[in-house]
Amino acid sequence: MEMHDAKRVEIIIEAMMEKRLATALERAGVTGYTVLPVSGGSGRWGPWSREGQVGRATGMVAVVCLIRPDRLDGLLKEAFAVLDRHIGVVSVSDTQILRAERF
Amino acid sequence: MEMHDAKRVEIIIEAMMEKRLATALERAGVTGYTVLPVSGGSGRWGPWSREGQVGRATGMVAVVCLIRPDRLDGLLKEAFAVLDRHIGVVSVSDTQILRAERF
Amino acid sequence: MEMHDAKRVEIIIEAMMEKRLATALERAGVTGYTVLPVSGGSGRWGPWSREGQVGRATGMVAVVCLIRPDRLDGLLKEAFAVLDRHIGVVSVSDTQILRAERF
Amino acid sequence: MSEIIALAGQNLISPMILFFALGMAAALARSDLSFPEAVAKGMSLYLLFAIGFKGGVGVAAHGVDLGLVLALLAGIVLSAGLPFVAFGLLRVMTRLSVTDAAAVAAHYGSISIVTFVAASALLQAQGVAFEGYMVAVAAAMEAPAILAALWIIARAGGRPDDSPGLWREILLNGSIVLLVGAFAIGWITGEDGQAEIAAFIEAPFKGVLCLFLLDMGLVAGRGLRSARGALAPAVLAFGVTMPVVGAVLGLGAGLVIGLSPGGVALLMVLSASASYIAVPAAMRVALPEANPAVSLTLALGVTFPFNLTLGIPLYLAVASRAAGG
Amino acid sequence: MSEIIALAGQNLISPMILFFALGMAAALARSDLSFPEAVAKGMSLYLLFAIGFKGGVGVAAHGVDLGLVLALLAGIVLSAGLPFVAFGLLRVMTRLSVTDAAAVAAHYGSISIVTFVAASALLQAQGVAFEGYMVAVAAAMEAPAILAALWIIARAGGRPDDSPGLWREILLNGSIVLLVGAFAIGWITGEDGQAEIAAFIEAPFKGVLCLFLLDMGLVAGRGLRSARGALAPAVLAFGVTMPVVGAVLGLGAGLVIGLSPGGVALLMVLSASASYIAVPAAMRVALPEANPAVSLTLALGVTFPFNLTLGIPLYLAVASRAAGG
Amino acid sequence: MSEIIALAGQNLISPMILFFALGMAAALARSDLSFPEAVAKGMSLYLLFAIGFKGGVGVAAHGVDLGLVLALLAGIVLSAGLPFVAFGLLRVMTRLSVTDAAAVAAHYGSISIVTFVAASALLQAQGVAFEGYMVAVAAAMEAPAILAALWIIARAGGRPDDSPGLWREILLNGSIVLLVGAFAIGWITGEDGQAEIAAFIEAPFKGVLCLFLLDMGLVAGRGLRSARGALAPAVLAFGVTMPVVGAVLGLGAGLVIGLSPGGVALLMVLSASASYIAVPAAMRVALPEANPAVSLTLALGVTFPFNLTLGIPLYLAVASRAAGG
Ligand SMILES: Nc1ncnc2c1ncn2[C@@H]1O[C@H](COP(=O)(O)O)[C@@H](O)[C@H]1O
Ligand SMILES: Nc1ncnc2c1ncn2[C@@H]1O[C@H](COP(=O)(O)O)[C@@H](O)[C@H]1O
Ligand SMILES: Nc1ncnc2c1ncn2[C@@H]1O[C@H](COP(=O)(O)O)[C@@H](O)[C@H]1O
Ligand code: NA
Ligand code: NA
Ligand code: NA
Repeated sequence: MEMHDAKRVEIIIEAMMEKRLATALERAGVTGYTVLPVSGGSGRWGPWSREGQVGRATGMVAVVCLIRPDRLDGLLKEAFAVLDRHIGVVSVSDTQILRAERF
Repeated sequence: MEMHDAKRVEIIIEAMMEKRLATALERAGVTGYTVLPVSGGSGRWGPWSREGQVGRATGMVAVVCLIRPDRLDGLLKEAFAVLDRHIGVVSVSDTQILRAERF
Repeated sequence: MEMHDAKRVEIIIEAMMEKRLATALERAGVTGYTVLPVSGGSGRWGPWSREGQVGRATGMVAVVCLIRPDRLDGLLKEAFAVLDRHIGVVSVSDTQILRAERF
Repeated sequence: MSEIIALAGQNLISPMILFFALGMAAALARSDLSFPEAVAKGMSLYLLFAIGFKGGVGVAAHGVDLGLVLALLAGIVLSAGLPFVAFGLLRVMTRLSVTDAAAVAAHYGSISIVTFVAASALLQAQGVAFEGYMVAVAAAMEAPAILAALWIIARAGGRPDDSPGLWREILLNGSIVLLVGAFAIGWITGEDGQAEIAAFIEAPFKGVLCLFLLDMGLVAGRGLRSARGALAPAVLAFGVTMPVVGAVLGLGAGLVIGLSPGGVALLMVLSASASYIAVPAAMRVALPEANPAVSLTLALGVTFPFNLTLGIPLYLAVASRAAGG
Repeated sequence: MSEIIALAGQNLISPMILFFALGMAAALARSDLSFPEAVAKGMSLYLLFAIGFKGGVGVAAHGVDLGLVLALLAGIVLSAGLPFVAFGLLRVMTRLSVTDAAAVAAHYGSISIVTFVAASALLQAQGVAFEGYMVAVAAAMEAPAILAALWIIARAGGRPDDSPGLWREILLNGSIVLLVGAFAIGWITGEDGQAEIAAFIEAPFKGVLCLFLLDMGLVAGRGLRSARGALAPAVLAFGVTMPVVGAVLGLGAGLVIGLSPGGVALLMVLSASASYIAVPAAMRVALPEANPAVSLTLALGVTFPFNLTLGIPLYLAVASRAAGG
Repeated sequence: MSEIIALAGQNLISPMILFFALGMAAALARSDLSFPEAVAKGMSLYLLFAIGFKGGVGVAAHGVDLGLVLALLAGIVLSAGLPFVAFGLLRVMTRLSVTDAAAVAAHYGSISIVTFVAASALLQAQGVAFEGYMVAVAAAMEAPAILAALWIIARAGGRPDDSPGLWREILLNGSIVLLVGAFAIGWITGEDGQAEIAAFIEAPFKGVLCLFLLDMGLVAGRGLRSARGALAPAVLAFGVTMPVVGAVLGLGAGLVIGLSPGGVALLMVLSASASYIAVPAAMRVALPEANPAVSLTLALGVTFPFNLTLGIPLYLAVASRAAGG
C-alpha cells in the first residue's frame, strides 16, 4: 500500500467552541475532520465528567484532522485564534495516510 | 518500563461498515482493536453530526489498532479491501507499547 | 506557531479502573488528561460492544494524556501499577504541542 | 374540496405538525436545540414497539382473512414497482446521475414509518377505522424497493455491492425486526397482552410522537441548511411530485384489493412516503458512490413535511371518497 | 410563622426533595450512581416541553391581558437589574475577582427552570393558582442578565467576547427555544392540543421530576466534592443571601404589577434562582477566564438546594400574606 | 403438577417473555436491532426507582415487624452461603479453574433484580400478595456473595484485589443505592408520596419491563453467540442446576422464618437468580484474571432465561404448596 506523509492534528476543545473551530478550519481550507465525544478529563480546574450533565458548559470534544504537512501552519494559525483565551490542548504528530489525493 | 516499537493504525470508517472491517481485521490476523464513537465531522459532502439521528447511514466510528510493525501490510491490505469504494480515512503512526507480548 | 516536543500517552483501560487510573496519574503529578468513551472492541476474550449494556463490567475508556517527555517515566510507572493484572493497552507516541507552559 | 381544505387546515394546527415546524424553524435559525442520539433512537424504538404491538392486537381482535395476504402482496408489488417509476421521473425531470437517481428511487419505493404513524394518529382522531395488519404491510414494503434499485443500477452498468451479508442486513434490520416482532407478540397475546401494557403504549403515544417530530424537524432543518444549493429546483420538484404519484398508485392498489377507506388511505401514505432510516443505511453499503445528502435531504426535508402537512389529509379525503367511506 | 415552618416541614419530606437529597448524599459518599448524559438531557427536554406546553394551554384558557406584558417587562427588568445587585454584594462580601464576580452575577440574574418547575408543582399541590404565562416570564428572564454582566465586565476594563454569534447562541439556546416553542404551541392548540397529549405531560410529570432531581443531586454533590476548598465561606454565604435578596425584589415587582399570590411567589422564585444551564454555557464563550467551578457549584450546589428546601415554601408563604392570598 | 404446567404455559406467552425471546432470536440471527447504552441504563434506573419506591410504600402501609429483620438476615446468610454451594458444584461438575469457579460462584450467591421484578409482576398478575420489604432483602443479598467468593479464592491461594476502595464500590454501587434509597423514600413518604408519583411508576411499568427484557434478550443472545464453544456442556448444565439448588435453599429459609407464600416464592427467586450487573463489575476489579465471558454468559444467557420461563412459575407453585397459600 502506498503511504504518504501527513500530520495528525488533535484539538481538544470546549464543546461550546466546536462550531467556531469548524468555521476556523473551513477558513484555513481544511475540509476534512472528525469529531470524537469526550466523557471527562482533568485540567487546571480539577477533574470533571459529563455524567448526568444537562448543560454544555463543562463538556469538551476532540477534533482529529489529517492534513498535508504544508497546510499545517495555516490550520494552526486559524485554530489558535479560536483557542486563544480558551482552555484546551493542541497536539501535532507525524503520520502516514492512504489515499492522499483526498487531503 | 520497557517499550517496544509498534504501529498505531487509526481507521475512521462509516458505522455501517464496522462489522465488515472487524471481519477483515480478523482475516488479517489482528485480534486486538478498540472502537471509539464519532459524533460528527466534515468531508467532501460537507459537515454532519449525529445529534438527534436515528438512522445509521450518516455515522462513522474510529477504529484504533496497535500492531507489531511486521503485521502492518497484511492489515492495510485487508482494511483497504473494505474501505475501497467507501468514505473514510486511514492513518498509520509510529508508537511504542508496553507489554508487547500481547500483540 | 511555536511547537514543543511532548509525548502523547494513550491508555485504553477497563471502565471500572478509570478512577484508580485517575488517582495514579495524580500521584505521578499529571494533572491534565482527557477521557474518551469506547463503544466496543476486540481482545483475547473476543469482540464486545456496549450496545444495550447496563452493567459496567464490559466497558473500556481511552485516556489521552499529553506530557512533557521528562515526566513519561513517572507516569508509566504509576499507570502500570494500576494496569498490571488488568486488560488494556498503553501506547506512547512522539508529538508536538502548542502552549507548552501548561504541561 | 372545501372539506379537504378544512381537514388540512385542522391538521396543520395539530401539536404534531407544529412541533415538527418548531424543530425545522429552530434548525434553520441555527438554534442549538438538539436531542441526544440515544434519546432519538429510544423514541423511535418506543414508536415501533407500540405501533407494531397495537397492529397485532388489532389482527387478534378482528381475525385474519385473505385481505392480509392481498395487502401484503400489494405492498410488495408497490415497493418493488415504485422505484422504476421514481427512477424514470428522476431521469426525465432532473440531472441526477444514474447512481444518485437509483439511490433516490430506492428511498421512494420504500416507506417512512413515522409518516405511517402520523397518518394512523390522524385516522384515529377522525374516527376512521383501518385494518390492523397495515403495519405488517408497512414492514413488507421496506425491502423490495432496495432490490429493485440494485437491479436498476446493475442494468445501467453499475456494480452495486450485493454480498450475502447485505441481504441479512436489509431483511433483519432493527426497525423491521422490532416492528414485525411486536406485531407478532401483539397478535399472540391479543387482548390480554394489550391489557398488560396498554398504559405504556397508548396514553403517552401522541406525546412521544410530538417530541419525536420535533427531533425530526431539527434533523430535517439541519439537513436542508447544509444541503442548500446541492438540491436543484427540479430535484425539489420531484420531492413533491413523487409522493402524489405514489399515492395514486397506492390508491389504485388499495381499491383493487378492497381495503377499507382507512386502509386505502394508509396504503396511499405508505406509497407516498420515502424511507429515511432503512434505505439510507442500505445504500451506504450497496451504493457507496451515491451522495447520501441528496436522497436523505429530499426524503426528510421535502417529502416528509409535504406528506405530514398536505399529503396525509389529501390522501385521506381522496380515499374516503373513492372507497366510499 | 408556624404556618411557614409547617409548610417547609411538609415540603422537606416530599419525594422530590428526598430524591434530590439522595443524589447529593450518594455523590458525597462517592457512590457510582449516575445517569447517562443522554438520559439527563432527555428528562430535561421532557420537562421543558411539558411545562412550556401547559403554560401555553393556561394562557389559551384564561385569555391574555395587560398582565402578560407587564409580567414580561418586570421579568426583563429584574433579570437585567439583579446582576448589578449580585455584583455589588459579591465585591463587598467576597474576594472573587471582577471576572469571577461578573460571571456569578450573570447566573443570579438569570433563572433556573427546575426551581421554577418544582415551585409550580408545590403550588399545584397546595391548590394555589398562578398565571399560565409565568413560564414565558421565565424564558424572558434567561438572557438579559448575561447582557448586564457583559456590560459590567466591559466597564471594569475586561474584554468579553461578544461577537454576533454569541447573541444568537444566547437568544436561540435550546432550552429557551423549546420552552417558548412549546408555550406557543400550547397556546395555539389550547384545550384540543392538551387533550391529545395530556396523558404524556401530566400524569408522569412528577415522577420524571423526581428522577431529574435525583440526577441534579448527584451532579451537585459531585460538584461540591471536587470544589471543596475552592469556595470560601463568604462565597457560600452569598449563595444563600442572594436568593433572599432576589426574592424580595421579585416580591416588590410582583406586587407592583398586581400578580396573583401564586404569580408573585413564582416571580420571587425566578428572581431567587440561579441559572445552571444557559448562563454557564454563555459565560464559557464570552468570559472564558472566569472559573466555571465557582459559579456552577454555587448555583447548583448551594442556591438550588437552598431554594428547593427552604426558599420555595418561604417565598410562597410570604407571597400569600403580601398578595392577600 | 398440571397446575404448574398450566401456570408455566400461561407465563410463556406473556408479552414479557415473548419480548425477551424476540431479543434473543434477533441477536442469534445477527439482526442489528439494538438499544443505545444510555437507553438501556435509563430503563434500568427507572425499574430500580419504581420497584424500590413501591416496596417502601408497601412497608409504610403494612407496618414493619420482626419479619423484616429475619428476612434480611436470611437473605444475607443465603447470599454468603450460596457461593460455597456453587463453588463446590462447579468444581465437581465442571473443569473451570479455581478463579473462574469462584467468580461464577459470586454471581450465583448474589441476585438479579430483573428476575425479581419479573417474578413480582407475575405474583401481582396472579393476585398473590408478598411482603413489601422483599425488595430490601434483594438489596441486602447483592454484596455478601462477593465477600464469600473473595474468601474462597484467598483460601485457594489466589490474591484477590480487596483494597478498601473496592468495598465502597461494592456497597455503594449505583443499583444498591438507588434501590435502597427509593425504598427508604417510599417508606418515609408512604401513601402521600405514592399518590404523587403513582402514575409514573405504576401504569407504564410493565411496558418498560417488556422493552427492557427485549434489550436483555439482545444482550444475552449476542453473548451466547460470541461465547459459543467457550461454554462446555457441563458449565451449561450448572446454569440450570444451580438455580434449582438455590431455590430449594431459599424455600427452606423462607419457611423457617415464616414468610407468606408470595414472600417465600420471591426468596426462592432471589436465591435462584444470578447477578449480571453488580457482581460482574466487582469481579473485574477484584479478580481480573477471571474470564468475564464465562460468568456473564452463564448468568445472562442461561440462568436468566431459565428462571424467567420455567423457574419462576415453578418456584411460585412450590411456594404456594409448601407455605400453604
Ligand atoms: N495534558 C493534557 N492532556 C490531555 N488533555 C488535557 C491536558 N491538559 C488539559 N487537557 C484537557 O483540557 C481540559 C482543560 O484543561 P485546562 O486548560 O488545563 O483547564 C481538561 O479538562 C482536559 O480534558
Ligand atoms: N482529513 C480528514 N481528517 C479527519 N477525518 C476526515 C478527514 N477527511 C474525512 N474525514 C472523515 O471522513 C468522513 C468522510 O469524508 P469524505 O471521504 O471526505 O467524504 C468525514 O465526514 C470525516 O468524518
Ligand atoms: N492491539 C490492540 N489495539 C487496540 N486496542 C486493543 C488491542 N488489544 C486489546 N485492545 C483493547 O483492550 C481490550 C482488552 O484486550 P485484551 O487485553 O486482549 O483482552 C480489547 O477489548 C480492546 O478494546
Ligand atoms: Na414509498
Ligand atoms: Na435569578
Ligand atoms: Na442467587
